[in-house]
Amino acid sequence: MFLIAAAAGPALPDWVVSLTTIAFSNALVVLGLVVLWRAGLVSFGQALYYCIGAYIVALIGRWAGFTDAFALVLLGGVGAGLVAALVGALLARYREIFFAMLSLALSMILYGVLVKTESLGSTDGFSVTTPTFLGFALHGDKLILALYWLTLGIGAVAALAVGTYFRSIAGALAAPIRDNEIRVEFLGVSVTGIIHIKVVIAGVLGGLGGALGALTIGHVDPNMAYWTTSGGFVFVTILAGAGSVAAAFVGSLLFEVIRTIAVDVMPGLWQMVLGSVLLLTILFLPDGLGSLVARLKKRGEARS
Amino acid sequence: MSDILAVRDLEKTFGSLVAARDITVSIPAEQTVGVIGANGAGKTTFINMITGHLTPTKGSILFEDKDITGKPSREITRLGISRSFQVAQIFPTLTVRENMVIAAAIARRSGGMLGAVTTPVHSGAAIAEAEATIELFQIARYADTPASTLPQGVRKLLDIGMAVVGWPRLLLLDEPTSGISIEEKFDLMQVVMSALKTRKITVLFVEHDMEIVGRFADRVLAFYDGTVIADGTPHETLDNPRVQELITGVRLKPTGFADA
Amino acid sequence: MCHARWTTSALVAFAAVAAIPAAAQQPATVKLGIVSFLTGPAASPFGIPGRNGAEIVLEALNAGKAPAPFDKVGFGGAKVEAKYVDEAGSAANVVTEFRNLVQRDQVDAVVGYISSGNCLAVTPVAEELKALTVFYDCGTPRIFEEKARSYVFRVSPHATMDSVGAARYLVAKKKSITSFSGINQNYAWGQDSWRDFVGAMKVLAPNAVAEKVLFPKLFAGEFGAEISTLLTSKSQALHTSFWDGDLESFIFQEQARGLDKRMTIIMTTAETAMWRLRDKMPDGTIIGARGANGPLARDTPINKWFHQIYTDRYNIPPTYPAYQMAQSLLGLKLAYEKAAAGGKPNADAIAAAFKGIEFTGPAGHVKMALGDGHQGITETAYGTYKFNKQTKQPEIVDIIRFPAECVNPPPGIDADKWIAEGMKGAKC
Amino acid sequence: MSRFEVDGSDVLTAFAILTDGLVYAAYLFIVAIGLTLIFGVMKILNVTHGSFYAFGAYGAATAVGIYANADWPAALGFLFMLAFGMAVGLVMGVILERGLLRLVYGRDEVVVVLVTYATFLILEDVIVLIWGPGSYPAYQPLVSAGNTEIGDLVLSNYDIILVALAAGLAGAAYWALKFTRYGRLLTTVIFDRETAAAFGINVTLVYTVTFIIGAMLGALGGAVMAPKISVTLGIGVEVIVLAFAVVAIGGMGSIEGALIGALIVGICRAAAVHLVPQVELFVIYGVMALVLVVRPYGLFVRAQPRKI
Repeated sequence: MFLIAAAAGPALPDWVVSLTTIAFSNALVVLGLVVLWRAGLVSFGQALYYCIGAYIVALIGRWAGFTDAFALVLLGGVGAGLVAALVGALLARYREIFFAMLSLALSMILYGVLVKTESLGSTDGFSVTTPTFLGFALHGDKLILALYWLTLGIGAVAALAVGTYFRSIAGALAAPIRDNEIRVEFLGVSVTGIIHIKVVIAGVLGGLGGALGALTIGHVDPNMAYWTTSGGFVFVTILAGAGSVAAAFVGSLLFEVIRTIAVDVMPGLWQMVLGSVLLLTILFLPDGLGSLVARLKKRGEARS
Repeated sequence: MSDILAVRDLEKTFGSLVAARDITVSIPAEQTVGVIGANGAGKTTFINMITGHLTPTKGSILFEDKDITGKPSREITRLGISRSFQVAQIFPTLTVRENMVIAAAIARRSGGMLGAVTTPVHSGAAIAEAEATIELFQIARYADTPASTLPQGVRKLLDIGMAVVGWPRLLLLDEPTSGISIEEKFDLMQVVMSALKTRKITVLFVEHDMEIVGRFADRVLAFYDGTVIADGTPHETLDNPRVQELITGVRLKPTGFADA
Repeated sequence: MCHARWTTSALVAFAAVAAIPAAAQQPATVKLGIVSFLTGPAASPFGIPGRNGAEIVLEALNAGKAPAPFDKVGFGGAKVEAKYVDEAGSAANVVTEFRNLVQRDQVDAVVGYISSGNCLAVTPVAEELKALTVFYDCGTPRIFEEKARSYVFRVSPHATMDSVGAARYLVAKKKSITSFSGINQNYAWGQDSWRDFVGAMKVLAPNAVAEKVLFPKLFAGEFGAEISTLLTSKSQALHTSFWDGDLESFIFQEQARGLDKRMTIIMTTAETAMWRLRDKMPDGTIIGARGANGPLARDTPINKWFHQIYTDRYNIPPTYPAYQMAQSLLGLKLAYEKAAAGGKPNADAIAAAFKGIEFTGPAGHVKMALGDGHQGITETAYGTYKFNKQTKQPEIVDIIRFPAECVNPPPGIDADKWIAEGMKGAKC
Repeated sequence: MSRFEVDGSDVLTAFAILTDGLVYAAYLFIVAIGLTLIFGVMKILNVTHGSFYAFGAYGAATAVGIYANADWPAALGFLFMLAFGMAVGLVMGVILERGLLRLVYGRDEVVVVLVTYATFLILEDVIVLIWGPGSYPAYQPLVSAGNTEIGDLVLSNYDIILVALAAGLAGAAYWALKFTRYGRLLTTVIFDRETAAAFGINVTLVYTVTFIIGAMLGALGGAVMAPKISVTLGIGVEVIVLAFAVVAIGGMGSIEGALIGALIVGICRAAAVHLVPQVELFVIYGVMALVLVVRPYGLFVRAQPRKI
């Protein structure tokens, strides 16, 4: 999937490439939400890590003048991961709506802090210095393409890593934790521990997504931590479904396409379009696109 | 040889309520111990304390001469004590095989949390272990059924199987036959007990049906009002007048404590 | 394998989307992207008037009905075709939509943006894509102070002018002011407005103290506590850069508790609200319009013309966003025509022509004096609100005008710095 | 929070903090009660609550427009406004519950939250379709209520009415839950829905009625606030998170929790504005995070340990 997309890159018009790049950087955040969702957890504050990743990239560029895209993105992921490890210790004790609410509160606090920091342009935010790639400074469509490939690369690695994780014991414990925590404990595993890990993984992915987003958008602002941003990510998660890793990417892409077409066709009413899409997905495609993919698979196997 | 489990004057109080008091019991390896007593006599409290679900207010629990008093249940499980539940505790959205495989994988994993992340669930060993246990408990034909749709008896067997798949040395069964029709009870216990024998597991099971107790236990503990009032071979215990008066009295007077 | 199938189909979808507009391309016209809030809280006070302003002006231009020197049909004879896009959404959305306009819809120029955040987000992209862009309402001076820009222009003066003008008017009206307070929304616009205002007051009335400094959350809606603190203060004046929702909420709530009887309130953007509030706007309030716009504009023929066509169409007088849009479009038109000597000019040619251009629009004389000829300055004006009981019409009385050089920093110095250093070189 | 910085000597400030806190708390409570009721009974975190608020406000504004032209006595106008707002809530409640939520009962809690989120997005644009993008002033009731001077401080009588209304609402809710048949029914469902169902309570009916009541309360919130605010796009969004915070602090599904939560937030915010304006932005989420850390389920809800 990624290879095809990567190969197609140069053939596509720039605006499609950058749109896809943004979609796929969001997909990383969504992937994190999928990790949580499998264990029955939903975070309404995932924008916290997205925003941290983005600001890390922007601030390093601004203060240290360090601009290597690859390193910056990794730093974004690590930074967000550390924060996740920290707050995860707290979050891991919560479930259901309370997990969602606490993560929401945390992200809103970050939002408040950033709004208060006038030195960083408050809600106006500030622009991200153009990244370099292993020392090469690129411009125009080359830059867009480079970011596109970087995003695809990191996306692919993340997808593989998460896939392996799903097949590990900790990953496989998602459903059991959702089903019956007590049994898990009596099998000899710490549920809190497993959830903590999930929070950290989701945090790292969120950070990576934010970092890539910041580089692609070229601008960061506190809105990246606002609850509506988190809402958007959860939105895509539902659209994609927790079924497969690929769904997260396809889902984000589809979401961006729908949004941009909606804005194009009915500028005044695009929220309504998005809302309806979400609603219809939940009603008629309960397990999201992932399930659709699975169905296609099944049909394919049936035929052969 | 030394006892596998040694419990000394164990006590558990909830506020003013005394759920268990001065319980002192030693169990040698590979013994099968039945536990009888009316509801609220402290049987489950006793098991919950051994498995770390409850922390004793007083007293000590030694497992293979290690003090495990008040340890979290997951640690105790890793030390080699596992349990089954009055209400089968299984993962309804998974199939029987998946239930068993994950239990096996967890039991076999090493390296704590990191191990959990790095080791795949579907390792050959874990699968083999799971299949073996499924065979052992004779639920192979349900292997691919989602646990949520299993008949009561199979749920119980799966529940116990998941406790056994990790080769525990001590197993505590909390009312293995509760919710099972009279007809099935014996066959179920037959399956369970022979399975446990082949694995040389020391067993402590709570049971209301005296015939089953008499049939399967080498030794019987009688609980009343939070403490042990009789301890001996099935015969000794069941013939004990206090036991008959207070617990098995059911037979003598129809409205006994057991139903109260 | 089906993942592949997914991607390919997705890509096909794109190709389709990409193709549609590309096909609908005619060379004879000039394509403009007009971006402004069509949804959300900023739509009714700024976005819609801005869009209406664009609609009405472009119509007049295409009909060749605008007064000289704007009487050429459309842009240099070519009809102007506008595409209106919603500014609402995250920076990511805004940037994406900007790219779509430039690369998918192939517009010749983008005119728009109200939020300073969005202007800052769009600027680097515009520069990178070499896409001619004219910001019409956003206020932050940072755009042209952080870096020299080549393809980005702003005809409307930046927000510093509003705060400095407000301070000058206040001091002119209340020479003996000893204490003032401020209530501004807790986001960039509010913070910047207050910073500039306080700075200007330090220079103009050194012994007046800023007593209460309040920053309620954006769209808080409920200002009871703020009003109480102000009631218990000794201030003679209150500065606010509130707009629309919060502004009206604040006005209703403070009037119910008679705050405006205790102190004079300066509202730097209240002109957008006065036509709706009418007698609910407290008399004696000092009102700004982010420049000599609307009722503060001079009574020139071109202003009469704009005011006329706008009011006829929307039966409400044009507010400052409409003026800013008109000014921006007219400026762009002149630049375009100046560059259009030989056929259709490209972005570089227009940009070169735009640089440092001077013209007189409905809101008065513009000089692209700052940011190396990319940032306009105009005179500004403040006045005092009065609801005329006879005519039942809002009025703005004792207007004071401040020349451009009096309220804008000279070229080459950042606004903050200029104020901090005592507004040196201000020609009043 | 910044409360311990209150300077005892400054009586006026203390008084102002108290009154402002009460007014804000009243506002929060009226906004939150519907949300917590719906959550308590139906376990739905209802994002659409924001739309109820918005529609209530728009409805009220329309009503005010009507009676302002008909120049009725203020009191009558006020009641007409509330009635109109709640009527809007009623209609929406019926449509949403019967037409939509019914379809997703039994689905994952979070999925239902997203259903309401989607509905909220749609309704935001429906507002534009019905009322257009412009804002609606509805100040008449606020003005006609007049004000009261206390020392340097001037209190708006409308705010006093607001506090009274909130108090009345709290009282009514308490009475209804304690002493009416339906109320006791609700309490059972809140306490333990399985048993309730087992006792043959018609849970579906309870749901419908509850949701409608919740919707009407949400709309009422918008209606009473309409005169104080400029009724414009996006007022719903702000309310949602605010109400969520209050409910989370008090404990989801707990009426008294909503009351206490509202009071805490109200007083804290007022104190912040008067004493340390810088922190105003953080107060609500600060309190929320703090409470959740200490009491994961909020002040008035305990987690029941699972029996094995």
